[in-house]
Amino acid sequence: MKIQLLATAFDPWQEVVRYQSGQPHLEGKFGATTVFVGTLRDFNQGEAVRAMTLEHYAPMTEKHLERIVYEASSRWPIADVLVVHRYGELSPNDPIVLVAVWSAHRDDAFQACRYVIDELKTRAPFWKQETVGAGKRWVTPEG
Amino acid sequence: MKIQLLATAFDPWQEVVRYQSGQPHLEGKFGATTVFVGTLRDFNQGEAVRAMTLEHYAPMTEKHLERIVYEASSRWPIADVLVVHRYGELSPNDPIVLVAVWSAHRDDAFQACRYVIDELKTRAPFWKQETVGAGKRWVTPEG
Amino acid sequence: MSITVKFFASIRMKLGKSHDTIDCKGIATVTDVWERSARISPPAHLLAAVNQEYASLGQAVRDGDEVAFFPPVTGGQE
Amino acid sequence: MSITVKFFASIRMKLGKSHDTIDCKGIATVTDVWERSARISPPAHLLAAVNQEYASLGQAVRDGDEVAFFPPVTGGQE
Repeated sequence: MKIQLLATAFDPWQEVVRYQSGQPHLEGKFGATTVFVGTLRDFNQGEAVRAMTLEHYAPMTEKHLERIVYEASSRWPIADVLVVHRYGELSPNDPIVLVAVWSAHRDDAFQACRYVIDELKTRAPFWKQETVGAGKRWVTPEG
Repeated sequence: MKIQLLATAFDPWQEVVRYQSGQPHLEGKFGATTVFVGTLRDFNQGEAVRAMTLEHYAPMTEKHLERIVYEASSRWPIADVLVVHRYGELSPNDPIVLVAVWSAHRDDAFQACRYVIDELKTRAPFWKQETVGAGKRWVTPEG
Repeated sequence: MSITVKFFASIRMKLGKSHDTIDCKGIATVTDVWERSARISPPAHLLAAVNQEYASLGQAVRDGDEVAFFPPVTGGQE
Repeated sequence: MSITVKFFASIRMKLGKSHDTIDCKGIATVTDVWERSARISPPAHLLAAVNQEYASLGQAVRDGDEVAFFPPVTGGQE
């Protein structure tokens, strides 16, 4: 299990490959991998987004991501989990978050991956500020 | 949208990167990517699996995968879909199937990805024959 | 004036052939195709397709059709 | 004998500070911390955490605690 918070851009697919190849215990033991990648779009609520600043409360984020991953691994029989989340200055098309779950079975992999990303969105203390044409605006949970 | 049937081993993460980078219409337009990868385990029903032969009825498989992808793109607003499926001789740890869905929103990406892999498993004419200690055995749908 | 017949997986191995071509004379349904080509009683859980579409054993067939027989599918992944 | 206070996102910008340290004397609850450090009425939808755990505004605080104030979170992805 690994949780990583990054200040700079990352390639989610490369992270999956790198992490998986560093886990010999997975070799031949998982039948299913489900991956979710959230990416910064260049539009939101009808406006062009030129950049985004992602602020976070670092120690609280780490604590809650660890707890969410622990909850997922208690609820579903999963072999491994990788979570990577960006913070700081992002450009459109930049990956924001990666959640990868390895499991013996498809249904467990899907459910655990969905649980982690849904809970992360609700509980992890991140705040988005978008740079739009007119300046900067804080994203609201409804947005 | 792309559907590919392959007789030789493939790297699913490389396929995702290659496909995505060849789709300029996606750039900045998708917020969510959900990927499912099915991999051959080295065990099944308590027995070590040394190899697997995946037989398919090629024209029927292509027709039904196309229809399943079309159904998914009619039900959910998705930006793109990539499906890659192996056939022929596989070794443990070989990827069997990749389903990748790009969408503006997380929920649509998850639901469409899940739909494609679930329907594929039920409707696409593939048959697995495992090489186990005692010889070869056909996998049954319950297995 | 013929029907192409295909057999897959355990059905193919049981019959010892992967395909066949039969005269369509006297053939009305999928079951008729099975009886003419397989010459054994259909196994439990036998599935069929006509022109790559799933079909019941009672479905009508006609000249030029491709009729396939196979066991339940096991693709995808657990 | 002090409490560390942190402010994030729009709350941080509104108050013009990201952190503060206050004497814990006379401080019983999260609301007391807000009043002493922010000196304005709490905005709608204000969230709080005590030692990195979500907390209600009425929750008790004690010497050495870290109390944070922030708007609803907007992480993850749409």
